[in-house]
Amino acid sequence: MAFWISQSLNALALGGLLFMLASGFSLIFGLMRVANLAHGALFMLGAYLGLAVVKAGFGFWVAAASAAVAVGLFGGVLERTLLRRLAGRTLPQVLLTLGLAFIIADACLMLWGGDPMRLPPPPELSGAVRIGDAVFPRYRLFVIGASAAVALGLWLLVERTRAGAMIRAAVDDVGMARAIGVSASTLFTAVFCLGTALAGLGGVIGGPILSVYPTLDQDMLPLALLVVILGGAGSLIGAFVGAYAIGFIYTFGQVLVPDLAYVILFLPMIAVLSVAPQGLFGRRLG
Amino acid sequence: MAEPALHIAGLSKQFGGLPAVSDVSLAIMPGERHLLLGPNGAGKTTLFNLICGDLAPTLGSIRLFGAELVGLPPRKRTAFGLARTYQILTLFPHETICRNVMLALNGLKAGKWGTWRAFEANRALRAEAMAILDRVRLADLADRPVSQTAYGDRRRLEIAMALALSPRVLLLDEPLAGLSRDERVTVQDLLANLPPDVTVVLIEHDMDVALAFAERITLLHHGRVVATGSRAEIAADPRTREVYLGA
Amino acid sequence: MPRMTTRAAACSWLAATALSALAAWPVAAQQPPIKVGFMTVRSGALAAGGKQMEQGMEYCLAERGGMMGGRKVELITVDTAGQPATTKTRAQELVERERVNAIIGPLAAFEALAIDDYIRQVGVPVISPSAAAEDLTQRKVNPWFVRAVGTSAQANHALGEYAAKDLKLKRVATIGDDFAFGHEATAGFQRAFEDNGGQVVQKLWPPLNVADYGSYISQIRTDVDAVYAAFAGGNGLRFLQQYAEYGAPVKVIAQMTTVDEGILKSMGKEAVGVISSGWYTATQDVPGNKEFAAGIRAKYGADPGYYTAGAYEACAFLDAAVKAIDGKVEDKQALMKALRAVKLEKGPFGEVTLDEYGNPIMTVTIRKTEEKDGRLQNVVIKTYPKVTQFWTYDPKAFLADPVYSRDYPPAKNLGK
Amino acid sequence: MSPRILPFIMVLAAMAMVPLVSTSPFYVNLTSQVAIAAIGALGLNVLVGHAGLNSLGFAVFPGLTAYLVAWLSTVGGFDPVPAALLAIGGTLAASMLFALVALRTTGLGFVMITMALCQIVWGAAYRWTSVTGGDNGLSGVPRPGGAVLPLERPEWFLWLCLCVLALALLQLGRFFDSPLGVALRGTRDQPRRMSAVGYDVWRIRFVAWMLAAGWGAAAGLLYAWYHQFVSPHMMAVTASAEVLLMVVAGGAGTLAGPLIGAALVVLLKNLASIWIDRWMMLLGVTFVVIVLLMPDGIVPGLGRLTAWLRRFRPAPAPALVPRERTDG
Repeated sequence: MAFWISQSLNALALGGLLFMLASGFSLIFGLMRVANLAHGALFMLGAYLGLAVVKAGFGFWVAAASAAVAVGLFGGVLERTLLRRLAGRTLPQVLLTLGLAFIIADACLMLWGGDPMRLPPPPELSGAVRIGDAVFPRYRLFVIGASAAVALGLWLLVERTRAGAMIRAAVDDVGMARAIGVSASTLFTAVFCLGTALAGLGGVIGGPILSVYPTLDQDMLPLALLVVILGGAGSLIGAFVGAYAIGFIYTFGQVLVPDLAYVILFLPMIAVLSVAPQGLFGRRLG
Repeated sequence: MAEPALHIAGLSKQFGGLPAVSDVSLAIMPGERHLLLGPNGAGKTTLFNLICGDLAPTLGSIRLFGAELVGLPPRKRTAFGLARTYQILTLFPHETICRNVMLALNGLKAGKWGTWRAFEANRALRAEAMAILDRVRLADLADRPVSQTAYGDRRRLEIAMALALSPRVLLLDEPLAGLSRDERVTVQDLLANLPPDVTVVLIEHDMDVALAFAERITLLHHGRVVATGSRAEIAADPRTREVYLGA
Repeated sequence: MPRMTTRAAACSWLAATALSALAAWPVAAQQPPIKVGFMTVRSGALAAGGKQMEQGMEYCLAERGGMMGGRKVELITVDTAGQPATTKTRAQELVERERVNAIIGPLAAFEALAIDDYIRQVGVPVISPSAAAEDLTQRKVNPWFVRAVGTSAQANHALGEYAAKDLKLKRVATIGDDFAFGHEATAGFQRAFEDNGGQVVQKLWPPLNVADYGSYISQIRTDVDAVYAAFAGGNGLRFLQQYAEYGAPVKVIAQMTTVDEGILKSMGKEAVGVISSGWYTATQDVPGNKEFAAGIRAKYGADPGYYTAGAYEACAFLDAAVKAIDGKVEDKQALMKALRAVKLEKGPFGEVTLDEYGNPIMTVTIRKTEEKDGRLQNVVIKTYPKVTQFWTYDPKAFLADPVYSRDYPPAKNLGK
Repeated sequence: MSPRILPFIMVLAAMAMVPLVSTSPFYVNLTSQVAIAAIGALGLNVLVGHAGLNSLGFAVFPGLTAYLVAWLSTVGGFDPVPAALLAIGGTLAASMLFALVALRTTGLGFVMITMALCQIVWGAAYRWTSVTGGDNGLSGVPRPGGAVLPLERPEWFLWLCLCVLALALLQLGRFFDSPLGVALRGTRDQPRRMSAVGYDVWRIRFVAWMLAAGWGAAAGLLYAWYHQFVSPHMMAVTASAEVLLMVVAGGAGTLAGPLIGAALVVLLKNLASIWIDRWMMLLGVTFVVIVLLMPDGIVPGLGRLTAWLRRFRPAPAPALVPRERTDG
């Protein structure tokens, strides 16, 4: 019993982290049709920035907020200055975002060195709690809650606000949205900021679990892509379901069939894509 | 009575529970000029997509000269003598006009699997394509890339692509959409000069052209057949007014 | 367009040709510098270890005034990026373009194996400052290769015996990186531990790039006396940190890189109390280490660890060999012979000799991680002198067995 | 001699002459690496440039072949040539199975499913230690040849690579102009129309997939013979991404693009690193600059540049540089 409880909580915590990473990716992809392959690098940049803020003597919460804002602004600048020129051109976007990922990763290595570093959780969240027979870290419970809060916030933003209505309209049909007075230009930048800010926030939130090290981006990007593909690109609910599905498959798969640890994520994905090429909640793309 | 060229029976298509086409039955005789009429969203293009195999019907059967089409992929239906044009231009923008037609011509030929000899070097194919382009008055633009042609030329190319298949049944989806007055006349001539044994099903909103061309008309509304009959019958039918004015 | 490439290619090729011709020109009249190729890692996951290797190397050369055997040393440093294919190309660059007299490197075992055949073919002396793959000095001995560090399992045999005899542990679970280094280290521990009466009852292998150890930590059995951890690079930090979050139910004993000084500086309280074994720790009391550790600390502000000491030692090996042949490194047969006969009286590893396979016989220590002088240190609690890669086993019988791996020696007590 | 193939012959000839001018086998070996990378990139270009199927798992083809030939010729005890034939055959057979899964999707789904397939093979290579050697890989792969064809010598091996590269250029150059090549681009631009005029879109894509697999396998074979070892790293996502970058940077859909892209990446990685420490950064900056100046890649970009420059001349000069295909 303790086994199932603690592994389920592990799965929820991992799923929550993945949601923070993948929801931004999915929002950006849904609205702008840009597969932002620098998303993992931005996640890592967020973690490093958060760490720098913590080391400068500010608390964890300040670090999380400032990393989110800084990475979001950085994302906005990238969108305005670079990505904008390549609207609708998949291959150049791939080349550009991968190039940016290289640059960001190498810059982090230059600035912070190669040593893996610890990002300590805030003191009020360190230590473990007992749940039944299982012992579970308090910080991971926080991650579960925080990611659920982010998910709820995003859902409210998209479904219940005017800005969200604009996003939904533009996801369905950019031309139509323009016709009814949505400024696509502003909207694109805003969503790109939001998506990258989520990545930056995710980096700091994930830091105490994953720690901060040079190839964090390469370890996380494939997971984000898997979530988005499984759930369906461009769908918030898809990212949500996909993230937790991956969290559970990854956690339980590695435990129950360790021989398949390396392929456990890819087998279900192939099965899903063979049946539903657009993913579970994806819409057919042009 | 002769066998219909195109015989549709009890055809239905639902999209996630919403009916797009409901229980449509039609019999179109060889050589007939048949017009599908109906307001936007009546299910006309969906019906074309069902006939050509881009969509699979929920229920019903489609026969072409007696052969059942349901379950066959589009390319096999083409081999039975079915061809269509698209309301939204569906051309190869990077190729020249002539190569567009050559590509369409090659679709039913074994030579399409060739991987060594240049496509361009197939003179017989090119001659065939030029003959078709002559029919649609595009021969002088043959070597211009599609991306550098006018909209009206593309509309005619769209028809040429279908003609390249030497169809027995030809489905035309708004062939006049977006054309200028002069261009319309050209296309109208072209339609009038189609071989009489080719069965033509037309979707068109320009009533003058459509009524001049079609012998029989089917009125669709909300995915259902409201009425089928001759030009005069449909014009006189009160339901026609109802669909167009009352709804 | 292709015309452009031709021209560009021709230009760069000609320039390169001219450059290498110039480089081959004797600069000093009689004694050109000894050219030493140094393969490190500056990008990717292993960059931290690469940087420490560079510090050890730099310190060693500075200590010798940039001279070996009376000749100046020209160090050519290349970045392998931790990729086997890149490592091979860099080795070719060093041998074919720079025409080095010897190579120190590379960092990872899979990199060393990637150039194994190549260095046999071209015959260039290679000293490994870090790569610990067992077979490089066991079943696939390479005549052009010596190792300045131990094999993956070398220090873990000692830990196995210590755990059973001194710590009196009966049942141990193991967790280690799922790659050859982790497999070999764990196998060595398991063999010695079980030969001394212990039982390994659980073996876990998280993939090298696993995002989260949580699901593995939850699996570690709580009815064991200790968990043995074998992690490399930053994984030791991640594992111990997450393990502590789960309340650290059983105590940890560890293979040396898990709590190496290179990452110990990034760790917190979670590392305190971990017992590990290794052939190097900054605190060990062997001839020459006190000066070395203090010197590194003064120069780089951090305790030396596995990679720093390994690179230093490799450099010291080369220095000793060059001295033995009076600087005549052009005779590579002689240089190789001298390398295989190296005997060091002092240094970070203390007294070191090589066995007939080119692997060091050296002191192995058992240590406990404690907080001392405001930082984490590995404090030596027991010393095993003159440990070979074969431990107490007969080399012939040892080599007749398969190489250590995930499944060898078989764990007979799993699930007990 | 057609003016279109002249530049290719010149480039190949220049590459073949490297051993004659270079004082060090290093540059000869580097040229071999460019040739091998170019063969792989040409294979991927069939999918990316002509079929419109962007793959992030191309490394599975060279990877499978390299592992098969390495295992067959070391553990399996086969001679290098029969081992090579079996390895290529095995790769093609496996590719057919992969096609059944991968070709069900297009777009982003295809990107991911190819990545997944490659990761599965990577995982098998990494985990199945008893056969594949795990992360240590398999070493000691013998090159074929003997007294007549001393392939263990760098220059002879380079010439072998260049022969294969020439073959790839010839076969693919013909293919892209052939009826099937035109039809393949048709399935990229208007799959629906292609189906409506009688083409079997799936089978056309299947042929493209197998062509890519075949040239990928050839590259993998040469890779294994060149390095004489294989390891799972060659099937990592970054390895697939690298080939994709070669194709896109050079110009997807062009014949010269993959060649230029391969040369760019291999030389940046291996030559620039001699002078610059932060070559990863340099690689990233190079990609960003290329994409900003020439979004379609180097070859189409330069084609456009020369066309632009020519406008300033009073009379058109004789066409030394043939117009490149820019239909990517």
